[in-house]
Amino acid sequence: MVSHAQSHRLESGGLIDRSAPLNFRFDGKTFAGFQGDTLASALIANGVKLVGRSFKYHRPRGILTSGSEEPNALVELRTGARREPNTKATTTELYDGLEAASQNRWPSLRHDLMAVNQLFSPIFVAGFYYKTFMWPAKFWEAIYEPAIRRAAGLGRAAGVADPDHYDKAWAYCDVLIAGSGPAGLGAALAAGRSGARVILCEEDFALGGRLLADGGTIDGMPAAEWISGTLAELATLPDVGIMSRTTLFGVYDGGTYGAIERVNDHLPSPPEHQVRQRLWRIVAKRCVVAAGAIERPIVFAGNDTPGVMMASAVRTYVARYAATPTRRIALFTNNEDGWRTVETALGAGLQIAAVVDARPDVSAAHRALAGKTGFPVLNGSVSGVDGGKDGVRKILVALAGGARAEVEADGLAVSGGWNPAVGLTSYHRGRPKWQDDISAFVPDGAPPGMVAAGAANGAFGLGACLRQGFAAGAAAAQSAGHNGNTGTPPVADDEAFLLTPLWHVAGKGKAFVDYQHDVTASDIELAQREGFESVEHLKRYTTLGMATDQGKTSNVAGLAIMAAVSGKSIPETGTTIYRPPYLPVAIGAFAGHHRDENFHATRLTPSHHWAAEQGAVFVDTGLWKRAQWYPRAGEKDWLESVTREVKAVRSGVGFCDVSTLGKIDVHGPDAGAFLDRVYINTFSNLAVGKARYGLMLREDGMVYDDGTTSRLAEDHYFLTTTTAKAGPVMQHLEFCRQVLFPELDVQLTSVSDQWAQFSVAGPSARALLKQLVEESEDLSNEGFPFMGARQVALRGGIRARLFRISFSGEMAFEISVPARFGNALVRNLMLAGKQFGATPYGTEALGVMRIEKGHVAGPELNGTTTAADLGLAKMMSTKKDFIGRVMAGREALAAADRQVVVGIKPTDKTRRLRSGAHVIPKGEIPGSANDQGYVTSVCFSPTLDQWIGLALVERGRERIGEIVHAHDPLRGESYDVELCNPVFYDPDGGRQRG
Amino acid sequence: MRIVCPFCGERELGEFTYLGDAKPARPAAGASEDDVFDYVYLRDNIAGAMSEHWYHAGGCRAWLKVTRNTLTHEISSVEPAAGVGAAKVGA
Amino acid sequence: MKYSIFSLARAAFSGHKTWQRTWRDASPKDHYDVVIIGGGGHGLATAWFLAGEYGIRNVAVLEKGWIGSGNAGRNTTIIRSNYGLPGNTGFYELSMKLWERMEQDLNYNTMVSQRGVINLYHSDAQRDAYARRGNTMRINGIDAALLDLSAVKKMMPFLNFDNARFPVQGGLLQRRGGTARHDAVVWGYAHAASALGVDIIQNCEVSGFVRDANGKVTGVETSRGKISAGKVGMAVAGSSSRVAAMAGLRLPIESHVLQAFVSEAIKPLIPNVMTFGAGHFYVSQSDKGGLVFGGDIDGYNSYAQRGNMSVMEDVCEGGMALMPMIGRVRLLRQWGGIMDMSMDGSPIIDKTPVDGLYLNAGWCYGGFKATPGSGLVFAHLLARDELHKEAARFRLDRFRRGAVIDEKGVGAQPNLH
Amino acid sequence: MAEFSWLSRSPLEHALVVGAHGARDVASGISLTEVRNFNLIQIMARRGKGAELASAATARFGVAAPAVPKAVSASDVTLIWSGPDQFLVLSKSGKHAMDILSHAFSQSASLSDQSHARALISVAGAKARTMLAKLSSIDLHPTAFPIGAAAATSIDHTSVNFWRGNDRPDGQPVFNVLVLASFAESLWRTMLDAAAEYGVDIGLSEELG
Repeated sequence: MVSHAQSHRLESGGLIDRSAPLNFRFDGKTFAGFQGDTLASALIANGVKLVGRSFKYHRPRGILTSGSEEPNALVELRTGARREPNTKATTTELYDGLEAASQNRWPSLRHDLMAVNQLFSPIFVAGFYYKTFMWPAKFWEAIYEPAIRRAAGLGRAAGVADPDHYDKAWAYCDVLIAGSGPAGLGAALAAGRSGARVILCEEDFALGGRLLADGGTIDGMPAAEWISGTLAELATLPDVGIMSRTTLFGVYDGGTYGAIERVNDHLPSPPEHQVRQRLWRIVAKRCVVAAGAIERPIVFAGNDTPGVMMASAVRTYVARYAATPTRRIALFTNNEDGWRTVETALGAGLQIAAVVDARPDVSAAHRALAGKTGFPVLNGSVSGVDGGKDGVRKILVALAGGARAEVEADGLAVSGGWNPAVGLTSYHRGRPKWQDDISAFVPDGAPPGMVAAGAANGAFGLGACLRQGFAAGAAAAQSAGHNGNTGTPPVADDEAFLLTPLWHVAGKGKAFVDYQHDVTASDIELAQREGFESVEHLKRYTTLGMATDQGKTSNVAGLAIMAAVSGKSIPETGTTIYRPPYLPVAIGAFAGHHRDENFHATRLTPSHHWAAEQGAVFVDTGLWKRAQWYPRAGEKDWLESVTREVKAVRSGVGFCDVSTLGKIDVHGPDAGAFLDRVYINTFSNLAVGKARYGLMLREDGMVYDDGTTSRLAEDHYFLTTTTAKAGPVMQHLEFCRQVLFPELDVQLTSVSDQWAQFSVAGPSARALLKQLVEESEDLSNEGFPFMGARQVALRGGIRARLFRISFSGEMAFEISVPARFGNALVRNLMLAGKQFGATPYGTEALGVMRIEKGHVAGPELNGTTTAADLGLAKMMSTKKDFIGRVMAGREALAAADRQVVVGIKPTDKTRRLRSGAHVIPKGEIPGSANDQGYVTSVCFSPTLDQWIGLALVERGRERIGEIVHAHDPLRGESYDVELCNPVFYDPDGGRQRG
Repeated sequence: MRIVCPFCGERELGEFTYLGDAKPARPAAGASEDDVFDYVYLRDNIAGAMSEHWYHAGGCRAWLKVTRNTLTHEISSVEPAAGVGAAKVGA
Repeated sequence: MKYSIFSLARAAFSGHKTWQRTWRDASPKDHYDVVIIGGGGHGLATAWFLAGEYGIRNVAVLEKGWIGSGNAGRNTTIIRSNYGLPGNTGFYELSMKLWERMEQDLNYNTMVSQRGVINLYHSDAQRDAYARRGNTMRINGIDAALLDLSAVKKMMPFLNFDNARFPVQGGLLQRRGGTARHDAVVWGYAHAASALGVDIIQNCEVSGFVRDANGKVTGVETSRGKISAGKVGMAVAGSSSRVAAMAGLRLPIESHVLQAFVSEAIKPLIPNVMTFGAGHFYVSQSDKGGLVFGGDIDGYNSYAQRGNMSVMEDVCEGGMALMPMIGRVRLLRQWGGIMDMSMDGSPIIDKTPVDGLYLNAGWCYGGFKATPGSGLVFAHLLARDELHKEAARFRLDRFRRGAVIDEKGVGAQPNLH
Repeated sequence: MAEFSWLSRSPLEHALVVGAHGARDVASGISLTEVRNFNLIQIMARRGKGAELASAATARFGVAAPAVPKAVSASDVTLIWSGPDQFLVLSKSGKHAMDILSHAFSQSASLSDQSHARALISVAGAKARTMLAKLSSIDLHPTAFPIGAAAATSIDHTSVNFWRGNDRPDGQPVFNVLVLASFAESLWRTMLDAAAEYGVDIGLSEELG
């Protein structure tokens, strides 16, 4: 139900759909608007003037602009989990049921108690906080900072997970166009006609740019007609895509552009299966920036009073939205363009209170209009505004001759000229150049492939925009290789601009440069006085231009004022660095699909779903999900399950999916020679049918990775890596092959996903496997000795690779089958092992057994250990060159006092160990000087019935038997441990060879 | 950034991984510790055009020598590493 | 004029017309005892310590642009001393202790905010690595606490505990860690050093070294003329290789770009500094209300001071994975700084093989938190010609000897540190 | 003694449910079809053996193996370029299996069986390009990626072999994706999410078409 009429809506006109009325709420009050409104235009149509409070002083603020440069009209849009703080009312499309609330005020927008800050404004000048809040020191975190933090910030984020979805997409084109004003549409016409692939992005939901408000005549027809004709023609071109509600926000290397499409922000919530927003990566050969220009305010006292509005915004609200921000309006301009507002206002039946024109010579035509209509034209400047939160009452004018005047008005339109939107062209750290005739910065060069056209390039006339846009579109298409006939360019007249620069009018009271951050002209003067003259210092000291509007209305005025007080020219003063994004973009959009469970891909092992059926608990290992243990009913904790699994292996047989290991086929006549160079030990002499443990170093001499590599044929090795290093090792080996040793005839292929690989371990492993293999296969110790590797035939018709290798220290095999048989294999292992009590075990039991056996793994292979640190120095061949050999010999890597791997066990057998505890000599007070190492891996050993561990300890191997102190202040633990041989179980290896 | 892989054509940055300056050459077997140290640790760290090793990890897995300007990120040439395309050796 | 609430109130009566320049705008003299190249936090802090701690006041800081225009003004403002390896541990704690008294030392509010830094862990292996690190910290007298899941939930109930790809299991907390206002650190040191007589010379780019017959550096050539110096210190992280090359030195350093991001200002949302352990993302919220966040370096050598979009996506993915409540918060600005990525991820503070030339470099992306400590130890080196005991391992020859300080364990591959 | 059966199980067996998925209020814009059984052999030329391999391949398959990113088909096989000096041989189960091919190319190439290392998914339909634009960074415009074009690329940070097959009889394009088996289920779900808004027909083919 519409609560009341739209008091400030014109009877007719505008691009709103009066047949589609919409209800919305602002600060709890219900209003009505129409399809085609923005929140701002609908608020204006309802006579709402006060929409927000400023950041520091909580001054009442109204709507200043009609676009994405808006500094004041920021709201919390939507409610609950969809609440979006700092949303610009000026670009928020109205939808039925829209809810918005003003922000940064308490208890209400009209009665904001935080406005008490204004009383302190004599103290709260730029940078005041650097000079105080220092005493006493403890008060910063306790008192001052929390108060500042609560007061600062604008809107409130939802504070709960965003319920909407986002995605990201790639697009390609020859010519990318930013903006659909006359220059953008002109560029699209030319490029499209020439046959190029074209994408045009427009941030608005309607196409046409300033034409939508300012109209004009193009090719002899009204602008609206020309727009629809142009769009109709573009629609016939197969490779021209027009993306409205899409902002081009950045340009990156290689012609990659970032754009954000607000797919469903104009609806209360996205339809099912659809996203809220989509991030586009657009790869374009050429880009035409036709992003227009932004009208700039003039800095004068009271310029932030609600009812003071940019002149172009007044036109937009009146002409495009049929909403009248004011009934009796004054205009303050320093250029010809501002006068258009008079025409628009008169056309809509508004009263003109006065035109204050800072230029000495106003044209005869304007004077004639003023005479005819009956409003005064004052040569001078607005020096103050009398008004408050309910709007403007009176305008104070300093006349050119020195006299003062007052004008009764309920609104003031201001035009200080226009600043081309130079963001995109400057994002590769280009600096725009100053153009005197428009007193504005214009692009000076641009990232490769990009060119600016139209108002974005400082050409403000309609005819010039069309000409430049069309020419840029044609040239871009041509340089992208498209030479089709571009036809006739659209034609229009050029309006005069005739600007006399005016930045700041002296006067009593606060004159705002950056509305949102409450930076005043006197703040800039103070900054200069204190030496913050560089524009980057100015920005950082005063926070000028750092608000959500990124200084779109304030930066140039700010540096103009700095230039004036420091006695430099504006170009000498220069601009700050322009930084993307052009408009703030939702973080969710940059993440796209990659959140929650989809943050990263998930890799599953061949036995994953079988393990899930068994109730396995899974652990993330890189991207893999691995079975960590298999709990059974009645087991009270993980330790009980793991202990059972270990005992089952040690006493019978168990199996574990080890498919996550990296697996690489190394082929070719030089495969052995190649491996000799990448491993510290020798592989060229490995017999076919044999496996060998190998260790790789980085070139800096530290251990890189380890694994077992088998020779399956004269020219075929099967190399395995650790799970964690599978990718990096493949890359490293390809580097060795392609870059370091190109002379070798060797080929590498990852076969990690081809093979399902299971460890089958335990005294009954052989017996189990004998069930599974064809009878002819000899698995005896003689027929298949320790470190054997060969193909075997399995019963039921498939072949497998069998390796007699052991990580657990038991008699063990690893068996590989093609991955799609992995699920069958695990079921068949259960079947074949039933009579032996075969038990599936997870990574925890695997870890327990490797610690019992003293095998090093991830915690010891931590990138800072040498082969000698790990006790593997003897593997290092002295007869050949290999990666890392020379650097491993450096003095500090060969030092006697290095921390080396040892075993540890608590002197109190009942004590639990923890990784990360440090090793301190017994009886000493822990300190940096006696911190001799740390515990890397621990487990409860079911075999030894106590906790055991591995540690890296200074001179550890010389100290076997010494009692040291395990110091763990983080967990409040401290206890004695004995340094021991790291091989706790079957040190002579009889079981694995047996 | 986009790199024109000599085998795959132009691809986005995410398909490639970076190693670094391609100028240092691995000293031959028997080189001194000083020479290897220089190879492993010291860099010209050029501000300007630099020859670099990139790996087309997310594509054809070729190691590439890319000449790229470190001031502008502009790429002026891309060549395969010596051992890529070895099938044509002697042909 | 001393800064305080009283001086502010007094100045208010005059419309703040009485304030002087925060630091003197000096022109170069012919000679200084020490010339420091680089007017960032490290260079200015070095000058302040030289003047205040070591009594050497005839000091110039040369800055090619405006002070703080390099990494001092582009970082994510985090301070912490949660390092795990000898060399780093003591040094960063020295620095942390200097942060804790900085405002009083400098009479400038640098907004040191000890709001806590937490590194989240997502696996047993990560927990163990943090336990090792936290115990190192405790053994060295640094505060550290290992939090379990319930403690993390209590402290940060807004993290994704329900459907995360890599669920949070706990975290390593340093309560004394936090943030400081980066620009204020630069201005504060400039303010205090200038008051002690140090000349801060902006828009003065060094173009070469003046060497005597023995090769000793005796001064610098600059865009504002030749300046002679008893000693020359370099504190130009990001450009170290380029400046060192003027003296014929090659360094174990590559320059890489690191991006940082800030969101629109919002009311307080995130209380502390957080690091995601399963992706590249760390975040804090500035006093002004913006979420300040970052991730990994872009990964390739660069002097371009701007980043690529893929890294921005990667960082935001990490952010959304960790706390999906930030989906509708908007990213406001993206920028890039050039890091001196050293070959082991740790800094270098040492004399160089060139007599008279001293090096402060290789800070990777950890330079900001080191600012006061770096200033002190570099001043010590310049004043005494010996390494400060808390920086004794940051020697340039450690790479040759193999005594690297490699916290990440990735070796001589700068883009992985 | 127990009898062992060796049922082959696709990595998508758990996740794939034949039928409709996603939006129902639109005409289905995407067909996602898994092809279950195939032989896939990677062939890499040995050093200096490029020419020898090329002639052996032509002799064996009746078409020249692609030396640039393309997929070429003969009656019973598709040869897909997978990198410099290498290509994949995709065929119906048993047609060009490892044992047979390793014999044929023993002098000129190194072979690795990848038949179980990948899942094969075909993406087709009017919205196929729109949906793939969310996953793939490759330009799929008909002029940039015509029928027979192939790419070794990445989807969702996962390596894939990707090529465009012949259009469907209704004129809609068909794109084929070979994805690593361990990633297959994860990528499948991502594909379903990307396609849901366009309406999806999920299908299954036991044999290579």
